[in-house]
Amino acid sequence: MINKTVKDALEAVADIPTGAFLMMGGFGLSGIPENCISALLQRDIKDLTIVSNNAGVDDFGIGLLLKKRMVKKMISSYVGENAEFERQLLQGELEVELIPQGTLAERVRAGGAGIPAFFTPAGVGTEVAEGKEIREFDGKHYLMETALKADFSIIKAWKGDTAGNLIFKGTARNFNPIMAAAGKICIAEVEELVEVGGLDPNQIHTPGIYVQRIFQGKDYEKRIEQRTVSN
Amino acid sequence: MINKTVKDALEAVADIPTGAFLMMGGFGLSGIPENCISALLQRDIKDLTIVSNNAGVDDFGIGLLLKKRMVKKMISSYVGENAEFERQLLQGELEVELIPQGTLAERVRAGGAGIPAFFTPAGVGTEVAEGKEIREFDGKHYLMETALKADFSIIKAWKGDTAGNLIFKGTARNFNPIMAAAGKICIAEVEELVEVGGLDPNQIHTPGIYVQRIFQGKDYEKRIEQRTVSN
Amino acid sequence: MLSKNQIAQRIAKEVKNGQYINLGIGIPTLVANYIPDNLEVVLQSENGLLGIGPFPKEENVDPDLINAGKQTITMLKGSVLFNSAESFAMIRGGHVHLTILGAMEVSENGDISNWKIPGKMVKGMGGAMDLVASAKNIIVAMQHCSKSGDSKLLPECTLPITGVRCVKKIVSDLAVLEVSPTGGFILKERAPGVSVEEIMAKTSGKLIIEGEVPEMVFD
Amino acid sequence: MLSKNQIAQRIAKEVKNGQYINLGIGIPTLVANYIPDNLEVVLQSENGLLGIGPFPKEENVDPDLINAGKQTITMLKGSVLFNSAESFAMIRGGHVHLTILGAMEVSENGDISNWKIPGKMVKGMGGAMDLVASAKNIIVAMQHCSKSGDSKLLPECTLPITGVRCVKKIVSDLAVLEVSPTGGFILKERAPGVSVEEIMAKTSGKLIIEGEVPEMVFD
Repeated sequence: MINKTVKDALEAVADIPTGAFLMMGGFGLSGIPENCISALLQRDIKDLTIVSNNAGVDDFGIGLLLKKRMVKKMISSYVGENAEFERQLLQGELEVELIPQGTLAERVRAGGAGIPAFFTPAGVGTEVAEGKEIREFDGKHYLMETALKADFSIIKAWKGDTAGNLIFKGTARNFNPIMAAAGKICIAEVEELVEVGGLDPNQIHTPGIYVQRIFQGKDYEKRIEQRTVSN
Repeated sequence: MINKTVKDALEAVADIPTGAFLMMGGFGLSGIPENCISALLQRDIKDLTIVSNNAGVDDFGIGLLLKKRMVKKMISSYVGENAEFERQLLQGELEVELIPQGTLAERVRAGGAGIPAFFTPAGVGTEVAEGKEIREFDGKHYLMETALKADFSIIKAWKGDTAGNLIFKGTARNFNPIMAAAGKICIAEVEELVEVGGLDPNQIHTPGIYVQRIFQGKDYEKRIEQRTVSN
Repeated sequence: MLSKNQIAQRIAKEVKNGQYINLGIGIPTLVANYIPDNLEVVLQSENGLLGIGPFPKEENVDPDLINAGKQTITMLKGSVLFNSAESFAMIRGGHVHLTILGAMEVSENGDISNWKIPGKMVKGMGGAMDLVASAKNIIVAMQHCSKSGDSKLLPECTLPITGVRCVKKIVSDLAVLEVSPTGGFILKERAPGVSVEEIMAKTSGKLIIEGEVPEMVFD
Repeated sequence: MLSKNQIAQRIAKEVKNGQYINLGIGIPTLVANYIPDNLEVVLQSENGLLGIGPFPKEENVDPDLINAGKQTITMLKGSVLFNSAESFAMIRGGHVHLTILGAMEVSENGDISNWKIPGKMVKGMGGAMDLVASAKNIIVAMQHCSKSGDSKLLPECTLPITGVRCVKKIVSDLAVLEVSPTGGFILKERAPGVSVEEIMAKTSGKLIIEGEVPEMVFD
């Protein structure tokens, strides 16, 4: 099997240039590539465009990249509660493109799957439809949406093997598998890196063909946004 | 959890009418719904349209339905070696629509996913493109293909639970998961039916939401088309 | 006037056995508490889970298991996990039977606005546009009027729209209303002690009253 | 003239370390036997497997584990299974680097015909149209001429086409040829003992000869 391992996060993100178009996995703060975000903070790059369902919080996740003014544009479905984000947006220092979550997921999936465009009902009759082709199928209206691809997709999995095969855990799966396939170079950080043969071929969520670099991350904080418990 | 179990194959296919539009999982003879095919043979119905990657062999799989003259039309990517199939086709007793395998898979996936149409490069410049819209994206030409949905999708899995969650085995997975989602009613036969809680939520290939009926099949023959061994 | 919990309780009566349901943030989330035990339904979380369980005990909190509102949750027997594309395939493909969500405005032809207020920071539509464009049945849970007293049931939405002609039913603190296929809010039930006149006064869209309007019954 | 195995052996020299490869039925399948041990490559089977292993021993035959030619196979350490939509997502998305397949005809602009002969029973294109429309690099393995002696390297395909302008290289029993981006077959190598004149005579499409044409070297 092809070996995709790199030493660590710093090596994995070493060639990401200023102005790169990135995808980052995660939903809220769950399943985000914590190690790669830390490594990016050590790079002297800026003007990044980041496709990510959310934009982190002020002091964690993508929020850290925003705070360091490394981000030119966010492409997200919900940017949540983030004071610095709001400040930059209102000052015109940051661009934001908001996309319905299902359309975002499908555009990313299409990017990885070689489908340049598809039709979806989400957003018909709304401002999301502005400038887009509308077409009727079986009496219902749909928008044409195009594929999203990235220079680098940066994702986080639970377990991975050296061939890049990945297994996710719980709802930390979210956008990670589809982003893996949509990046020209996919960087995967995993909690546990095993030798090939250490994962059941029938239980792998992301085939290694989509992953170009993999390493075992460390010191995962896994911050919780809404700690809700029952009595 | 919602209980989807039915007694057996006969009950599962009892309401499939003459003229129904069906999908059937499997690649070659691997992962085909053997029990449901046997049950259909006991039904007095005909004029079925069947979407299936292949059409079985003379005396097994969909070939049995063909032999009993229950099939009006096959929608497949490769119809293989089947003398009765060839005879019916040449006699004009059977219609065949041939679709590139990846386009077939994606049309079925789109049917389940609420995507009415998408663009693919497969078939551009060939007779598959006849009558279809061609559009250029990034300098490359693509065909518009539409979604496929079925009245009933009939699939075979390895393990399932009473809520309809399914796990497949080996390359017997093939078209089964995507057809599950593309049938208005999905009938799943499984080698082993377990109670809810008996499958790891993180290892399920087909979520039960797509499955309306499930039962434990029996007497699987699992015929091999090309038994190739190494010395 | 109904409390938020009573709105949720009333909506729970709309739930049918065997349904897959997506609950939005806020009042819709409360609906889960009122679904009768004899109904088997499955709650979908668009971040990738079918079969949302109750909130975890403190010792079972798992940061890798959250709902679409980013709250920590648990799974049930028979739950299943999947990625975001699969999740919206389920929603868009019509496999989720019922979506219950909040709204800022609903128009008399079933348009809904719930994602953007001009002049305020826009946080995004999340999965709302996909849900309202796709679900077979969409029920809105909301207050009948805004905090400033303006009706939220309008001839036309004034705020940017989330989806067109999609809302089937509204349960507000004052009433249960169906959206007529030909336009207008059909008044089906009154909250206990609320008069038809009050509902008429607080509904600026076309209100359709067909005969006697019963009071809601709570078990 | 090369044997089928020699054609496969020559094609194996085109394989690069780290590639994901789809091998068609026939001669392409034989290529797997000649890939040098020092190269790490992964073979994709479009029915849902990355990492095709050797044929099984009799006692390990598993009907649930076949390749796209319906032959029983095995998996390797690091293999992974997936469904048909995912498989063609890989192919269509350009993740499979190299496709090697047979052909009935190839035209001088890289069109390929390999699925249908008018008047004969059509079995279907299987995954061939997806593969040729998508792979970054497509190498054709075939006999230079048909059984009746007609050249299979033509100005234009006469049979129904499988894909347009997609073939990058041809390894036949007589020669290695590249398809020029501007049209024409560039003769790169001759089979041992085969003259340029013979190849010229048996190539009906435009043949481009740039300087001395070396004989193939086999290790």
